Amino acid sequence: MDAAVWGLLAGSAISLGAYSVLIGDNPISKLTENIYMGILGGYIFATNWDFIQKNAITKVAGGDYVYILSIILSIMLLGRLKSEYLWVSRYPVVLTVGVGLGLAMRTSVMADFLGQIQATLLPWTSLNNLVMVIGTVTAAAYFIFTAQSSGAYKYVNTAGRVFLLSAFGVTYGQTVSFRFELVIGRLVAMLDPRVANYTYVMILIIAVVLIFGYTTKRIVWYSGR
Amino acid sequence: MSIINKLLNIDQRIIYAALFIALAYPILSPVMLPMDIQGYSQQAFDFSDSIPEGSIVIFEGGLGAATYPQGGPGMVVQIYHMLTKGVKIVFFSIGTEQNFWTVRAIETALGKLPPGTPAENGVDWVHLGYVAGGEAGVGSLVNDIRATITSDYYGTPIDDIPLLEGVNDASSFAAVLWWGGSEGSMPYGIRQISVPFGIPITGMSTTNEVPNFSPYISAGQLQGIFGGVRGSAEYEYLMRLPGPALGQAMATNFGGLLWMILVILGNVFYFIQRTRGEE
Amino acid sequence: MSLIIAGRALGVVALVIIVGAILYFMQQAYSGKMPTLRRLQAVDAIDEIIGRCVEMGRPAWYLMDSTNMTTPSILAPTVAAFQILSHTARIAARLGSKFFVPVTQGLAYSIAADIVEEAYRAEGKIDDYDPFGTVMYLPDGADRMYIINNMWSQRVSGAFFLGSWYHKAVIFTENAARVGALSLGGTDTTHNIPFLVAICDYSIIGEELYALGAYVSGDPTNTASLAGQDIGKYLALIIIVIGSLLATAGFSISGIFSW
Amino acid sequence: MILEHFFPMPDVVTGFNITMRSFTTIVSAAALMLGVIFLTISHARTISQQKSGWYYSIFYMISLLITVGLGLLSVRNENFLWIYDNMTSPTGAALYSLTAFYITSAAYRVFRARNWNAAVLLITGFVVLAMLIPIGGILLPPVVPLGEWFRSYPSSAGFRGMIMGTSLGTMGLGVRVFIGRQKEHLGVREERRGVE
Repeated sequence: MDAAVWGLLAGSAISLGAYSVLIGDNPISKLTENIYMGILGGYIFATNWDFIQKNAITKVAGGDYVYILSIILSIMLLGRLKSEYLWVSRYPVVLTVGVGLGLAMRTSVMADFLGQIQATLLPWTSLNNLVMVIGTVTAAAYFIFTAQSSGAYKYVNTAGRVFLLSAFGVTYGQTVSFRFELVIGRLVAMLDPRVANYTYVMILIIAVVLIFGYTTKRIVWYSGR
Repeated sequence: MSIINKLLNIDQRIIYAALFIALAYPILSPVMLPMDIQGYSQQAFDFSDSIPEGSIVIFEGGLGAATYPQGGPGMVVQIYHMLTKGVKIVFFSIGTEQNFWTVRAIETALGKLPPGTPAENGVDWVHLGYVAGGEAGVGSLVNDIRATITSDYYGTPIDDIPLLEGVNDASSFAAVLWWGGSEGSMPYGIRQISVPFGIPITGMSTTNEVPNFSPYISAGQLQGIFGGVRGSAEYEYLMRLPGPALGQAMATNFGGLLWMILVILGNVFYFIQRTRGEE
Repeated sequence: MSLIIAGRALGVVALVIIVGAILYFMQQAYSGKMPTLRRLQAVDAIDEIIGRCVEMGRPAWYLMDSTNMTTPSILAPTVAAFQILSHTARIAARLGSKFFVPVTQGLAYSIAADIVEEAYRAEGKIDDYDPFGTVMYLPDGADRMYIINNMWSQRVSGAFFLGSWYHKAVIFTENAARVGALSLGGTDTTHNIPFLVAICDYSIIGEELYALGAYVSGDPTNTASLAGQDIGKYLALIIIVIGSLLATAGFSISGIFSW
Repeated sequence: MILEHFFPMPDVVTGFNITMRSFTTIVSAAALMLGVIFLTISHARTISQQKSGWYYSIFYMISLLITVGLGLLSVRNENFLWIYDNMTSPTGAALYSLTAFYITSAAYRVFRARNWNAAVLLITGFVVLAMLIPIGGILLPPVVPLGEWFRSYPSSAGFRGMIMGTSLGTMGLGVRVFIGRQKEHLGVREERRGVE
């Protein structure tokens, strides 16, 4: 068997472990979860270390001393470990949040705020345009919190809520489909003709282990709720 | 306890098992049904088809392990579509994991090309690899490619790549193709490339992201979109290039149907309960 | 070289107006003139939920899901959730309901613990506050089973789902609804709003979360900021209504966007 | 940085901004590493105090050490990539997809038209899902145009209102952070005095 098949097998085994949580909390799912957290933690640690090494440490070594500052800021994050040094960790947080917001603010105002206003300047000549204009106006007005819920605003508020809810309804339907597609994507890999038989064997093994555990009361069986 | 109550309180594991079977069965024995092409997919296809031969497009590959099964087949078709039309492609990815899957999509597409199609690395396409920094990274890349990265994914220095001769910012591109997966990054392409440089953009997102982008489509800021596995399947169909997406789209049938039946049943039982005054 | 990059003039104007309005309202608020916010239905829902818990003698839970405060998109809803937590904890302390707040992130945990302890102290019920049981740290990932199991064993009768909610939304709310808990849900993550609206008895959507936070806390900064943002909304509405009316009459004002 | 977007700026300012941006990416990377350290400390405590289920934490430690070890050798190490492609990402996908099961079970047991809000949501959601699955268009042909119309007009309008609101919210948060009035994320809670 080549590496690709071994890979499919490993993926299949660990996915089955993850899916076994659906039966109830059990040792197999706990084991999977902890292994997963371990390798994910390791992956995050190693890739970010690589990133820092490439983008900060080599630059410093190459004479770009400004980047020492960024390393110091990163080390300051460790201040969170002890509560009396908590204040030290605040400055790097301010920097990250500040720069992120700065970037978001400047593009947001053009593309999201003005761009969307511009697109709503539609003539009231068709039902669709009318729905678009009324929907946008009432949905935006729904979030005006200084207006009191009385008089004409009450109707605007209700209309806005209907439009927002229909928007979320659409998301809802789309999300359901998306989640199914995720399972299908995983199942396609697990039931790949090259490994399908092994997957069945693994399902059998997990079933045997769990049934043994449940019948001997070594694993707590959660009654159906 | 009445029958309705008992039915409503069946063990959830029965529902889980039913869903598992509903999703796995069609993968093992596919059932093919005709399907309509969604308006957004048709729009995205027509736009892609209208990109003139010989022009260069910039292509963001943002699919990860979870989303590649849905979007990957469509991405392969898009690459195939562009290369067979003689459009040159500049790839990049805004994530390390996504970068890996982009390479896989490129290789799969190259394998599908009819013999004789020009598809030389560096001449007909180039993969710039991972570009860090999220939205800021995208902005920096399209404003000055050479200041942002020094070599492509395969380690070739940018100045040795024939395709990128004279290309240093987004004004050289005819279109943006943004295969953004589930990360909701398509607005990066709109805000950083499409709007400032006036280049049309289309692409793909996972199904659940489509409604978030619909305002951009109706505003004309986005030229249609392929949504999830259904979008991939439709692209395969429109290009007459059969692939794995069609079977997967068909597999959503039974799961979706099960879900709809359960919603109807649940609500019917609920109303019966309510009219009887039970809780 | 022009003074302003082409096509972005209107952006500057809009940004200046909005930021100016926010700053103006803040100035007003600090000198004692708070803008009045609309009273949301959810304010009464909090009282009702806690009241019901006291009646039934069962606990009320307050869950916030993701509280990773270094991410700007999570920070804002988390702050709002903290403000509402402070209000809710005081009501719980006053009425004498059992209250439980699991938190999955270290920094947020310490803040939440402070808030709840302070609320109990302010109500003179500090003896009811259990340093180990009222606010509890649960490592992310391990929390799911713990929460589901305990919801059933403690027969929770009131639950709050406020903050930045992700995929756990559907899992926790389903269990809460089936245990029979009266629930209030609210988040600004668009994919999960549908689940909270469909399952919870009371729901607030999107920015209403921030408004509820500002309303119950009476915090001048956030209230003023909301009032300033409202000016931006009025601005947008006026442009849209006038612009689309003019478009109906055959004039287009889209040109101003390319200044 | 905001000014730079709207007004042409001298190179010094632009260069400073680029440096700040790269600082941000570095600090964010460090913050992620710190998160892993915290998690590891909490697992180490679980093991040393032999709390219930402590042996699971040993598996956490083992898998962490293997991955970190391989990763520190090189993140382009073949074994490291193998672990990633074949174990991390499939499990991530599997855990993420678990929600499909919860959604289905919730569909039956709690997604009720208990009030008009939920009813609007259920109906639009139902139509859109029916539109998305190929069989929906065969069983109920009208759902396809209806679903597309929902998605293109009322929903698009609702989201447009929401997008504008969110962008205003971003500006509001930005102003609060820049003038130093939003300190909750720093663990400072001095403004909560306003609570009555």
